[in-house]
Amino acid sequence: MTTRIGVVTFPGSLDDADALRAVRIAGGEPVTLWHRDTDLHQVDAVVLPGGFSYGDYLRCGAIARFSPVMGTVIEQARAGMPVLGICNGFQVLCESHLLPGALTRNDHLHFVCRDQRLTVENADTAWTRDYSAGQEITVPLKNGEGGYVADERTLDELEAEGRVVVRYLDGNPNGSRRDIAGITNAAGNVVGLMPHPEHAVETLTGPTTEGLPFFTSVLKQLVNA
Amino acid sequence: MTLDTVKHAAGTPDAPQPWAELGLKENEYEQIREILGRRPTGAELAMYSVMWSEHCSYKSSKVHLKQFGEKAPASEAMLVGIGEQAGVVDVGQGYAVTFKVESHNHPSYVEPYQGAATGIGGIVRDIIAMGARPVAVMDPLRFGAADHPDTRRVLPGVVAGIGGYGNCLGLPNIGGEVVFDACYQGNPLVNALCVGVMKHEDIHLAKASGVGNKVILYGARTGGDGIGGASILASETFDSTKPSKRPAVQVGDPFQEKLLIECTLEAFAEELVVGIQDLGAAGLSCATSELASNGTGGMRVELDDVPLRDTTLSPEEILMSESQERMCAVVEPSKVDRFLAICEKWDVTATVIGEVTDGDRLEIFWHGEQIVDVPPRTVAHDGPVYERPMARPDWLDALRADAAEALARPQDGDALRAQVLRLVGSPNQADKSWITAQYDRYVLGNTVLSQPEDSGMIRVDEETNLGVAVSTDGNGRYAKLDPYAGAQLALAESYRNVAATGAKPLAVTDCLNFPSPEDPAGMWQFAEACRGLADACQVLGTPVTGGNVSLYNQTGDVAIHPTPVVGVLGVIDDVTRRTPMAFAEEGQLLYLLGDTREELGGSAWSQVVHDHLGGRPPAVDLERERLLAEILISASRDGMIDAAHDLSDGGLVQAVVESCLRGGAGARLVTPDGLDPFVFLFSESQGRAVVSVPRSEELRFTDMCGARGLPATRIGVVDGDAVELQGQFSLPLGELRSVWEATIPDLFA
Amino acid sequence: MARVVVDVMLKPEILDPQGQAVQRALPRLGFEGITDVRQGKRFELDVEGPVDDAALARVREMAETFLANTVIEDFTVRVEAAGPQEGAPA
Amino acid sequence: MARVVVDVMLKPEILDPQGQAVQRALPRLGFEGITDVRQGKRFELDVEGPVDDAALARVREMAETFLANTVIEDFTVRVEAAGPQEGAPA
Ligand SMILES: Nc1ncnc2c1ncn2[C@@H]1O[C@H](COP(=O)(O)OP(=O)(O)O)[C@@H](O)[C@H]1O
Ligand SMILES: [Mg+2]
Repeated sequence: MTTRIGVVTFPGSLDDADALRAVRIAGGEPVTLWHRDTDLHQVDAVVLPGGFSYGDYLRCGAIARFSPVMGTVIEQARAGMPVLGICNGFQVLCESHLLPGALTRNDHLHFVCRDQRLTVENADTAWTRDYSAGQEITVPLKNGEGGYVADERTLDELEAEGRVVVRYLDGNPNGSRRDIAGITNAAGNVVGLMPHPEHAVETLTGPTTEGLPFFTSVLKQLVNA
Repeated sequence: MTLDTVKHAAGTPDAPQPWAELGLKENEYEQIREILGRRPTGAELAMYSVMWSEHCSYKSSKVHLKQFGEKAPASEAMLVGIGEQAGVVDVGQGYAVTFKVESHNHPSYVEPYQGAATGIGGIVRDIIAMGARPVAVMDPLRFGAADHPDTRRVLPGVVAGIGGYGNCLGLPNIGGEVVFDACYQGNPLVNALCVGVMKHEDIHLAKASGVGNKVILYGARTGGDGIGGASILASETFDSTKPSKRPAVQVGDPFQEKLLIECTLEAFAEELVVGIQDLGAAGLSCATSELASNGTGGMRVELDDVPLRDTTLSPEEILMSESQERMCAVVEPSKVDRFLAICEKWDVTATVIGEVTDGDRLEIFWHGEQIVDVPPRTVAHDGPVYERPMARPDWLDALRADAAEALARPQDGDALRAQVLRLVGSPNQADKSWITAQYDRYVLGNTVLSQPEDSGMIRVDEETNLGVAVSTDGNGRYAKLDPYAGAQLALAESYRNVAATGAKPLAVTDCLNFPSPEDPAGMWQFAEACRGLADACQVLGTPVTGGNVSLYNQTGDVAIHPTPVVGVLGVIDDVTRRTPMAFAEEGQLLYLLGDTREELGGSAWSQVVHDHLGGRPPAVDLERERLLAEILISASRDGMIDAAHDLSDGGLVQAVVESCLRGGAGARLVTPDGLDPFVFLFSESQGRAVVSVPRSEELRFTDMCGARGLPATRIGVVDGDAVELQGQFSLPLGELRSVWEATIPDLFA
Repeated sequence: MARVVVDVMLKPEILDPQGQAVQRALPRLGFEGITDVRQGKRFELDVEGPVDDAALARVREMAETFLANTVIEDFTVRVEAAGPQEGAPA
Repeated sequence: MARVVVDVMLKPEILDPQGQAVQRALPRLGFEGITDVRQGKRFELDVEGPVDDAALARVREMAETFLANTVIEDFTVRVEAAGPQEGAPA
């Protein structure tokens, strides 16, 4: 039985097709989910893709957080279903309070698109088991509001509990506190990151294929579960 | 104020009308009265004035543009010819591609962010209206002097606007140009190109046929944006002494446009659409008259049904409004409900505003009264056409006599080295990644090549790896010296860039940015460029599928360089065979393809080192370009070369430096016999490229070049971490990189 | 019809790169003596019916749950005379 | 030290996609009765020295030439009691 991974399309989602492709290349069964739909169609995990949901007007991810589908996603995530938020998806997860903190305007005020080196610090989440802790990878980064912020206590807590999943290497691209590129919840099923692993799954179109393990990790986790 | 109805107009033939303020000439106003057999109503006058503006009617350029059709080479690739919103090209496997470049020059000077953003928005809607899914954008840009304070205002705003709109729309930016020259100071050129892909059976055309079919306006509500913008902004010289002419600026909503793309494509997929038209310049005036003019019947529109953002708008203003992110579709009555449901799914406002009638008139009603009753062709297609006087500029001979070949040259290796560094660090030749890093090049996951590669390349089919490549080029300095040759050189460079990546050039789009057509010298430049481009397209077998003309690019009497920008589209059967530009493999052999002559007129070297523009541009040899392209394509297909980079402004040394920095490997070069090192490095002779050949392929490659008669000269080897010219100088990559990368951020960050 | 204004500002401890960029630019433009700049958002809401305590409470809830992200932002709510925004000084 | 506030709003005739997006979202969140939303910017400037007419004139010039883009935006300038921004109601 193949594992069904849902990818939500909000109005303004842009990297949904890429996330579906990454799921397929990883060997999963990609399932399209629609923002107005509260039913998750028996998926085993959900990806919230990159883009500008609802134009990212007001704040990135703020309007998407209140869409019907997110009601169910939040409920299921709390019950342990793996959820990955990429870029805009990460912003939605923060706005939903499934992950702490928030993402703010890049400190240099420009949109930045570049190939970003990262260290995978936590290789023990639903989405990172196929990496080894400390592994260095390069995947695309592209955003205008990717600066991760949280209060000091939250940051300390994230560090102490090993919940920083990926960290920027070779220079902080956006002013993120403590070079944080992605984090997880305490249970390790919900992960959000600004860089785009779904754009690094084919040598032809990506800088590397080092984003693929995000998608293979969750498939293994679900098969073993 | 009483409503100026058709009846009222007929009864008040002598009422004064502001035709001059609306940009019409007296003879044009008389022509309108003749067509209608009475004076036009206010709404009719608004429609004619905006549709007969230079921007919409091409009244000065039409007679010259005709050549693109008349001289079009026979090409099996053309599915829809020039004349539709954008031409359609067959790229094989049942796929068709449409692409077009358009200008948004004046609005981008007034309000750089929104001007550039809505430029992207407009060209993308053109592509959707053909039934294609937009897959990539490009942005050829030209600004005033890099160190001028106003460039600091305009460039960051334009770049942010293009990024802000394109990124939010989810279209990868795969290339463009950034050129600085004082001639663009008060008149930057912001051109935008979009590429779309569809299946052959999905081609849609703008026409309203079928009596009783409904006209549906969908997308954003109509507001007071850019009223008169099309006619006043684009047709009259931009004159800073008349601030009152500054029109309201349109604000773009890329999110709304993303929804328009999705709902339009869904409606196409369900075959709900008979005809479709985007709303661009001249808004509803343009959409209704063009749809009706292209169709078989007439059209009746109830203006009261147009959803408004600003309820105080007059009917004339509603007709002229250039509110962005709107489209107009013609739909059979039985399919209207389904069409509206799709719009509802995507949160897009959609309203039936009229229907196709069995008459031959476009009739528009407001509050139950008829305010427009016109033959639609007279508005949309049969506008005035001018054969404007032309005169070869009197300064041209003196300019051409001032040859760049006579300029002082570097006398030794140290001087060469210093000038290479100056060239590489000059704003036009420096690294543009501070700009291109603000653009998403990854979205959609099909970008095979993007900046700084010679052309952008997009995978069209994931199963077969079919792809397309596009490049845009133009050199205003060459065109100033010789507009006929300049247009051909723009085409040649773009064609060469496409071939350098391994794709076969198929078709051309162009954006002709020129000064005032009312100046005989400007008109002559325009005519020469059109003739040059049409002639060259004939030789290269690449038809012009569409494009855009932007005239009146001048500030007062100061005209821009004539700047034809040419986009070439190519096809590649297997994108995994693409040729990148990076020299990366130590030990590979560097070959220079083509002939190098002493050609420095209009060159980057003459600009950077001597601030000079004079003489003649490099010679055009289109047969050579064609041969070079064939070699580059064969070599890519058969795996004979690992890298290729075309030679253009800056000559050989610029190309080698770029390829070395891209791959992180150095090059040891030897000046070929019979060439002077300076000419070897800086000449801008055309029809050339530099390639990196694995040693195992050398024989096969040189045999092929020999057999086909293309000069191929071994000029060195990929090696070390410096660019070295034997016996002259060595430049460490680190030093080159820091000079090359610093310039643009130092100016604009 | 009444207008309620919601002002949203980043909390003082959160870095405000936009405000900083403005502040850095001012001396270059010849404006001295501005010791700090913060940039926030202003929402003008046109409210149907009377702006009584109940209505204001609703707007406050709207601000708290939606218009502001209270993880990083503070907000204030106040009533303003409706009507068009005062024009820019010529 | 005094605080001067500059409010910048899009001119009424200019499309405000941000405000529209907020307004469209409100009913979905259960907030009814908001007939229009416009979103603008708020700048808080801390000014050295007295905020007299001369100082205000300078801020107005700053707003006109820099903080607002008067092609599409209007602005207002006013003095506000300095001190930290009033906290959000808990
Ligand atoms: N405004 C821009 N937007 C996107 N890409 C750009 C832009 N300007 C330059 N580029 C890219 O940078 C590279 C170098 O540009 P250029 O020197 O003009 O190339 P060429 O000389 O080969 O035409 C090309 O890949 C080009 O597409
Ligand atoms: Mg090139």
